[in-house]
Amino acid sequence: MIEQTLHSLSQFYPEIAIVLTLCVIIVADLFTKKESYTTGYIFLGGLVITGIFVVMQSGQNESVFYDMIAVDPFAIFFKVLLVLAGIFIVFFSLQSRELKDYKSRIGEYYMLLSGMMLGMMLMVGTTNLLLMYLAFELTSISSYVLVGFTKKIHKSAEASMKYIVYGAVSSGVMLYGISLLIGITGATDMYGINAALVAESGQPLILNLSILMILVGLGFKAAVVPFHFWAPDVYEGAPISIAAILAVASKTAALGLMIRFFTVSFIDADGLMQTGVWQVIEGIHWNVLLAGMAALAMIIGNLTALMQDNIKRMLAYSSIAHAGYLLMGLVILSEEGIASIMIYLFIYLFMNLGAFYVAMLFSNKLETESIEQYKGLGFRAPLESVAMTIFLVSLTGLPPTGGFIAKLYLFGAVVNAGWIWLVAIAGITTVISLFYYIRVARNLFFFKPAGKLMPIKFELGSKIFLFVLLIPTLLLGIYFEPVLNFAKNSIQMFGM
Amino acid sequence: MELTTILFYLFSLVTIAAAATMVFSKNIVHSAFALMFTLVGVAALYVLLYADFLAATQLLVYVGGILILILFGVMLTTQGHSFSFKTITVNLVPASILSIAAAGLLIFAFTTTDWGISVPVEHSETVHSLGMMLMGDYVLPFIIAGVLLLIAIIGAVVMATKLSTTINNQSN
Amino acid sequence: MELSFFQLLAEPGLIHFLIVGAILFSLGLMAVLSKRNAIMVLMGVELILNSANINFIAFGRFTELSLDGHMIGLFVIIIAAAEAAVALAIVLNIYNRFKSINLDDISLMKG
Amino acid sequence: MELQILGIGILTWLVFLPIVGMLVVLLLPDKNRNAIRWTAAIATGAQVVIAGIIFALFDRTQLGINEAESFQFVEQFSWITVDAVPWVGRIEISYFMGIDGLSILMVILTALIGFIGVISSWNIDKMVKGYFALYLLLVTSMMGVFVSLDFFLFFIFWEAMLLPMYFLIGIWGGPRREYAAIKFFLYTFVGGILMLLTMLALYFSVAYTDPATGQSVHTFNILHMMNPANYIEGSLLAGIDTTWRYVAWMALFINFAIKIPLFPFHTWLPDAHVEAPTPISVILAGVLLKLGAYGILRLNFPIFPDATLYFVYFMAALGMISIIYGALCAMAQDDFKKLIAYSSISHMGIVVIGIAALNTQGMVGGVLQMFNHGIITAVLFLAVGVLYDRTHTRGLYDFGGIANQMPKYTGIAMVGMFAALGLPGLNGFVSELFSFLGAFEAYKWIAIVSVTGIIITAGYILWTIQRIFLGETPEKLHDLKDLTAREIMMFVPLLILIILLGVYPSPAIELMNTSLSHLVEFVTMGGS
Amino acid sequence: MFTQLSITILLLPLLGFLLLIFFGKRLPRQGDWLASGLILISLLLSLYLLITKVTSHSAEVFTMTFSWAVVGSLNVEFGILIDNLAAVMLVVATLISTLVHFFSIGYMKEDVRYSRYFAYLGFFSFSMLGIVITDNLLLMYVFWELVGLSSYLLIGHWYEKKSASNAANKAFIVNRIGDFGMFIGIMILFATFSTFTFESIFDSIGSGQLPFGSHGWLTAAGILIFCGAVGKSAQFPLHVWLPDAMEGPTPVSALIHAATMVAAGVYMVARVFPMLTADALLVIAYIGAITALIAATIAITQFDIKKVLAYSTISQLGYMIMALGVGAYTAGFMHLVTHAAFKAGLFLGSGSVIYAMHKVLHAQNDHHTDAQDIRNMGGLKSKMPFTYWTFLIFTLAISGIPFTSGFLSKDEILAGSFAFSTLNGHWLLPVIGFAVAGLTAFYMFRLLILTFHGKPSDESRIAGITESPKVMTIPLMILASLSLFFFYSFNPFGAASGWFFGAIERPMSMVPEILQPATAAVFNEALHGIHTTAMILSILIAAGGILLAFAVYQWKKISADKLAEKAGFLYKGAYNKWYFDEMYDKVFVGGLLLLTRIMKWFDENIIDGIVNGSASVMKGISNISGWFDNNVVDGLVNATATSADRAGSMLSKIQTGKIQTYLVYVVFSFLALFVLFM
Repeated sequence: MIEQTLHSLSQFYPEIAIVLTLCVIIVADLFTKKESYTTGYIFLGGLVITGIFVVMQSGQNESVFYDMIAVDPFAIFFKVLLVLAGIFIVFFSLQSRELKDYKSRIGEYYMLLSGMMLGMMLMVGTTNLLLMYLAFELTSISSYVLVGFTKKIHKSAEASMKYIVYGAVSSGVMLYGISLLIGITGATDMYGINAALVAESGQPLILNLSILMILVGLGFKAAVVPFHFWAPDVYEGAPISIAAILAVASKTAALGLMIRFFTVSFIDADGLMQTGVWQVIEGIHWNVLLAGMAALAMIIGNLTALMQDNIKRMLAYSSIAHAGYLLMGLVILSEEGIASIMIYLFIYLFMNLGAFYVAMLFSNKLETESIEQYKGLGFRAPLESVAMTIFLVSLTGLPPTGGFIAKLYLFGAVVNAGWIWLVAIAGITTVISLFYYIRVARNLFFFKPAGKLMPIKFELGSKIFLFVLLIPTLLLGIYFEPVLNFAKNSIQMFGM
Repeated sequence: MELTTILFYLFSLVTIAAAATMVFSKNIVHSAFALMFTLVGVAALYVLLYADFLAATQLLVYVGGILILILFGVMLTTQGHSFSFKTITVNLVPASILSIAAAGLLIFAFTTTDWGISVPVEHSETVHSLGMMLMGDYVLPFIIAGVLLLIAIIGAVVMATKLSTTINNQSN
Repeated sequence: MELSFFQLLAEPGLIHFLIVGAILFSLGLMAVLSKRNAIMVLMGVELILNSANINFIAFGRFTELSLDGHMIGLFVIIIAAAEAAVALAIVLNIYNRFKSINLDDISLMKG
Repeated sequence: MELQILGIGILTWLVFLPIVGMLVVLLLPDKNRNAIRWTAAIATGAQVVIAGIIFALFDRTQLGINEAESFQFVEQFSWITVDAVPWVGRIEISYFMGIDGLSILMVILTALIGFIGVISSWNIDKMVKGYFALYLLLVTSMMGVFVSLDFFLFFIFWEAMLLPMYFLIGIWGGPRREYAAIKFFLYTFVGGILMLLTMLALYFSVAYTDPATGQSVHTFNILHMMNPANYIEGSLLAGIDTTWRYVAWMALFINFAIKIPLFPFHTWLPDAHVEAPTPISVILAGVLLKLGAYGILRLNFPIFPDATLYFVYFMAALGMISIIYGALCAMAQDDFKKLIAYSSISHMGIVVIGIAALNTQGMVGGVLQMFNHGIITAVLFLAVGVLYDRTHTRGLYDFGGIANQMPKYTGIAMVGMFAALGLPGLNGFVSELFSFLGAFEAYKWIAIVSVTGIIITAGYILWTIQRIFLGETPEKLHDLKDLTAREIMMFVPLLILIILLGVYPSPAIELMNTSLSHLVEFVTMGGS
Repeated sequence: MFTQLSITILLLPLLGFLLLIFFGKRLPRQGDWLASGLILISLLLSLYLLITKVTSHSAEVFTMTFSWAVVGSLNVEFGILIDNLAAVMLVVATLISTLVHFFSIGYMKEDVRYSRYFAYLGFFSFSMLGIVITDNLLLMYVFWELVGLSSYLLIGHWYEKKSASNAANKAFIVNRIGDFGMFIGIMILFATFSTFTFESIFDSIGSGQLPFGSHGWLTAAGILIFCGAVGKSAQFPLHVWLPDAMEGPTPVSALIHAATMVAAGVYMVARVFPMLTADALLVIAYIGAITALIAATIAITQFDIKKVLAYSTISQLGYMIMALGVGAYTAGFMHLVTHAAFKAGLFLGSGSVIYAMHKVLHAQNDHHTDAQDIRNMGGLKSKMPFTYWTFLIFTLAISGIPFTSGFLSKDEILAGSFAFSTLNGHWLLPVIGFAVAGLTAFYMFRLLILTFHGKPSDESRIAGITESPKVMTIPLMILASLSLFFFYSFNPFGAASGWFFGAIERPMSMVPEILQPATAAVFNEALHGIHTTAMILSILIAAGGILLAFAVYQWKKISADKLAEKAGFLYKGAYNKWYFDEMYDKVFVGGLLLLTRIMKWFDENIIDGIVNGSASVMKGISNISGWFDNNVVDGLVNATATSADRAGSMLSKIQTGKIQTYLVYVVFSFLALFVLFM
């Protein structure tokens, strides 16, 4: 028993590293109240170490802590994404203007961030419903606070309020759903559930009910229509760095959890592996359900984004739409789909963070997040504007940017699976998305700057970091073999 | 008609009635106290389900902790004028329709479902085995819960306490 | 099980507890959806959590999911506590900003 | 055949030289405008040289089209390879470029027009750096489309044209530039999505078995898509004359029809042309429109011969409508540039009925017409630009009697216009002749109706000449300067080509004769 | 040897054109000597060619071909074909061209674009010769268009005049319409025989191949190709451009619009004669006859000296076409040659008159009097003797008076038509023929009398008028001599015995028997019978016409106005050219412009409208629901945009910002989804 625990601990270094980072930050925070960077760098270091541990884990494929959590390629892929996102977010936070006013609290900021990271890393690994709920809550609670971290700002406070109410209710519903699922199957982990369902699945009604209730929670985290309503307001209110991490990291984690939960629990294990195409348990057509949600997400997300003037809000809707695109990969019930989701997420990380980053740079200098206010910036901040354009074009999915590759593989998988109507919707909505993305570029470039305005000076560091995000976005557009291989080798989940 | 049956109905009645009062009462303080009765009733139900430890925890944590917290919240967020204890309701109609629908749906589902009923071994008391499990199968959740509480405390502190340094207080 | 309605009433089984839970759940939902006061909404959430908990315990009692149910219930209570603490802190912050905890006064951001 | 410079294939040089130029431009300081211009000029000029080399070395007897080994200057190496994935077999995207009789003329055209565009951009002085960077990017992507034989590569280049064009029109364009830019972007982007979906469907339907490893490989290689044997049993596009094949053909066709632009899909063109700055109009009309017809020949025809045979009549009908319709619309215009824009619709219609004839004369005529029209409209748009620079108006009624003020200019513009009018002895006539001959053999009445177009064309061209060059000169035009040396320099090569190909077209025809005959045979055989 | 020679003849004028267009301004005397010299050389060469050809190799046909383009398996060849027809035509073209060159040196000096003018003349000669010597339809079409171009350029030589540039456009476009038919004809032949050269086409027809296997298509092909001639030779209904073409300089009118280019149509019909079926020929004959009549009637009523000549030209061309139609092949072609001489003479003569008038009017700087209106002339006989006497000869020739060349050819034509009617009772043709002969004599003498005889309407105006310079009068004399009979046949009353009829023979018809016209043998047979009657008749009618003219205009026995009164609407109609121009303007030009405007409207509203169609629909919806906001790409009126835009605004209204509303949505959509997917 104890050696089992010890062995498990040996497979658990990344999480441990995060927890230790948390503790170090707490301690350090006591001594370094005055200046605001130490804790940030500590957290950065912690993340790097965590990253190293994650990479060292690669190739592992087992389940630890009494089948509570799996350490498998799938989880590792997502952990890599999460750690990357975390590292970028630290850079964001170090440069963020909004956080400057909260120097004295910056320590707590990073503590909460590390808590969030831990929660997300557990989410992508967990195979146990209780742990799933726990990780979920850990992530949520820390992000509630982070959203409201700039508490003096009304919008921020409101955002955190909305977020927590919405989140509490969703997680409550999800918990209720979990209780039903556990009750009907009598198992608390996904393998058990799957086994029980494969054995006999006579209860579609109650199962669908519980699945839907759980989806309320998961959908809330991933901001999928129709559980997305919080996203725009929260993104708008939150500090940009937090909005970014919500849009990228917690969406990624939620999708990882969703994929694992559905594929492990509700896949009929018989029709597996030969073709890499699965089939659902008799009577529970959750993939149809997800297809509907995906379609809704694409349509509503893209259409509503047309109307937004606040860049964060626009990006919020775009991220809702992207969640829709991503879900398509899960709908088609094939490893190909999963792989394309992973490719998409990998590329999405860079391009979306990039967009947020440029938005942050502008808001740092101009104190505005309104797209209308961007007019003429192309002449005052050429590099940043060009970068912004590239990121947005990539989000639209035009070659030769990474976004195109992401969409290519996703659409390809869907076409191959024969869900033509879905991919048709995806195509049309992509065209629509063009408008709000290109509108930013248009405001940047098509207008002479009002009056005689000086060019804006940006720090060298920011420019370098911009390239760190820009180069992958472009490079992945023309050379993406590594990502393909990475994703291909990472689709393997423990117990499948 | 055995005692347990009677008790069950009694307690569930108390619970539900209290909950209903909590929901429909106009005065938030009343609601708070109604909530207390609900929680106690739930604890009693736990006892009926042979979950003594859970019942105890329920009383301690909820009644002793959360409820007090909530009352503090009530006090801190109202300037003592009694009228402001009043809580107005919004979108009543959709809310009631939806919740009734939910209830109906759930109850229908429960009654039509065939739960694999099996009466397992009766634990005289659960504390010991729970403790064992906590150190065994559930050690990871146990640790994580610890972290969670830590994070929660930090978060609460961040949110609740005033900022020490003076900052330009933009109110947009 | 072929039981008449009264017999069904007679011995409280799993379903009875589930139904109690369901009622609590919908009441909680009601509170969440209809009460303007943030704290009332939080109470509603607590109700929902409790209803879920009742389910867990009941399943623990009547199915082979014996003590695991209790275990989960335990953790749920802990989480509920944590959540409530943070939530109330946030409510306080809101109150300091808006001088009100009426949820639909708090809608600067929309559209 | 293989030809390398510094170990890098000549086509790679051809395609990516402008990119190199672009990087240099980006590194140059903003102030140093002439350096920027000269870099652009050198980059594109080098392209012309390389195109010349290719023209010289090109072997006129190779078939091309669907036979990999008979393509020339081929460069093929694996680009993305993900081996043995359980669910799709091997994934393969290759960097596959080559030239055959179908593409060589287009390559030459692109190089030439690109170079001349730079010359005519000389007097642009708003954000010179950005302008030339985008311009060079545009040239690269156009050239890339013409030489790439891998659908993925093709698509990348194809879509890469959108943004530069969008900004070139949107930033340097006329008053309603935003509208024009977004309209262009929208139309082409919709087409792009259609093509993307078709490409994916093809990709998953086609798999060839690698002789080396014997495993089945999914590939974007266009040539493999032309071989019916490569289609996986029961895949979406397998078989002959299936509904899905028709749908796929249609999707591709619409995409290309938007670019050509063919009758109902043409409304972006007049706006784009009118608003775009002169060099960009030249590029648009000179090269971009050709991409549409080229795409049809390179993809629709050989990949879906069955669907082609099924739709070809419809295609010819659209071509006919475009001819008449464009000509009539052109006649009604008061704006010089808009008039030429509509005339291009009419002339591209001739291309379409030519290639829709599915016989060698028509095919040769069509492709030749692509080339000739590219050159002729280039001359015309440059002519408009010259006038616009001097008078800042394009209204046909604002001019008159320019022949006295600017004799050189008049002479040059007249040659261009008579070529557009299809006057024998100038290149326009030759290609129209063969297109119509071919079309007439295939469908009498469509051809006969289309030929009436040449009367209307004569009408509006002569009317334009009269309104601009003849008659009394209005007061405000009395001090017009005649062409400068730079301007003459950009006209001369085009004029030489116009007359040369008009008198003796064989040099151009023999380039493509073999390939196109083979294409015709291939398609009419139903792709076997 | 003949072919090389002909190529040299062809290229010399082109050389002149190139030299003048590029260096014209820099050359001494702006290079007129160069142009004239070159054309003179080619005249001499072609004379040499004609003589040797006719004397020594009369029967032979010389060809030379080279490959122009290889398309697919088919090899498009261009080539040269020299037979007597071509040889004669070469001389005609070069001769007239040379004379006009020299005449122009005098007529055009002080012109602003002097060198340009000569360049264009050279270009015209080049393209005209091209038509003559080519051996295939395609190349003929090419040069066909090129002469069209040069005529366009020359008509528009004084392009500052709106009327000039209009006339130029009219000429080109009307010709284009004819060429359209010709082009389709070529396409039909090519689609069947996949060749353009004449003899291979004739051979394959002779071997029984038919276009699309039907006689109908063969006839159609013939008629369609003839359409080219209709345009070029200004036949009804496309004759309207020629009178306007008189806006060009007078020598140009003489060269292009009287002697050579307009005759090209006739030449072309002669070339393709073997493939014309009887029906096609009949159509041709009638077109010719109608043209001749209409033009003659109009000519009577005109007062502009050049207009009169223009219409007479049309009418004479009608004669030639009719002649070919009825099968009087040689007669028709001979009339082409003779007409070239005397009509060029007439034009140059009128040119010298106009030149003189201009000079004198200019001297009195009188700018409103029309120098071309014969009512302003009169009594010039004494002032310009050379011009008068030559003019008289030409007039006699065109009226068909014995001892002139005109008599020979015209008499043959009339006889031919007569014979034709006897063969297959189309009596209308000879009737028209003879009538037109009378009319011609009448209006030509009217012109002569009004211009040179009698009293001028204003004595003082023409007081100072003088004879034109030598460089202008000498060409007149040359032409005058060429208008006499002995150049063509030593027997003034029978052309048939002359060398011309010996050299030019009607070719065998290649079409299937049933479609063939009466063979040459049969035709000549019939001809013999009625030849003398026809001759006498024609002489009488011509004389009658002349007498009438004298009666009306010289001795004023009959008042012209009275006649006009009598004729009534006939006069009015003829005076207004039978309203052809008005009708075309109304119907075709107007219709086309209307159509274009409709199209433009259609394009800007409907096509875009369809794209924006759904926009309006969405607009309706959104107006009902009352929200609509436009902050997508500004001013982008576009379906996807507007509709998406509005949908977006509706959706964003859902986002009320009230958290509990969101929760309601959540629970609702939860239940909804459950119901949907359960």
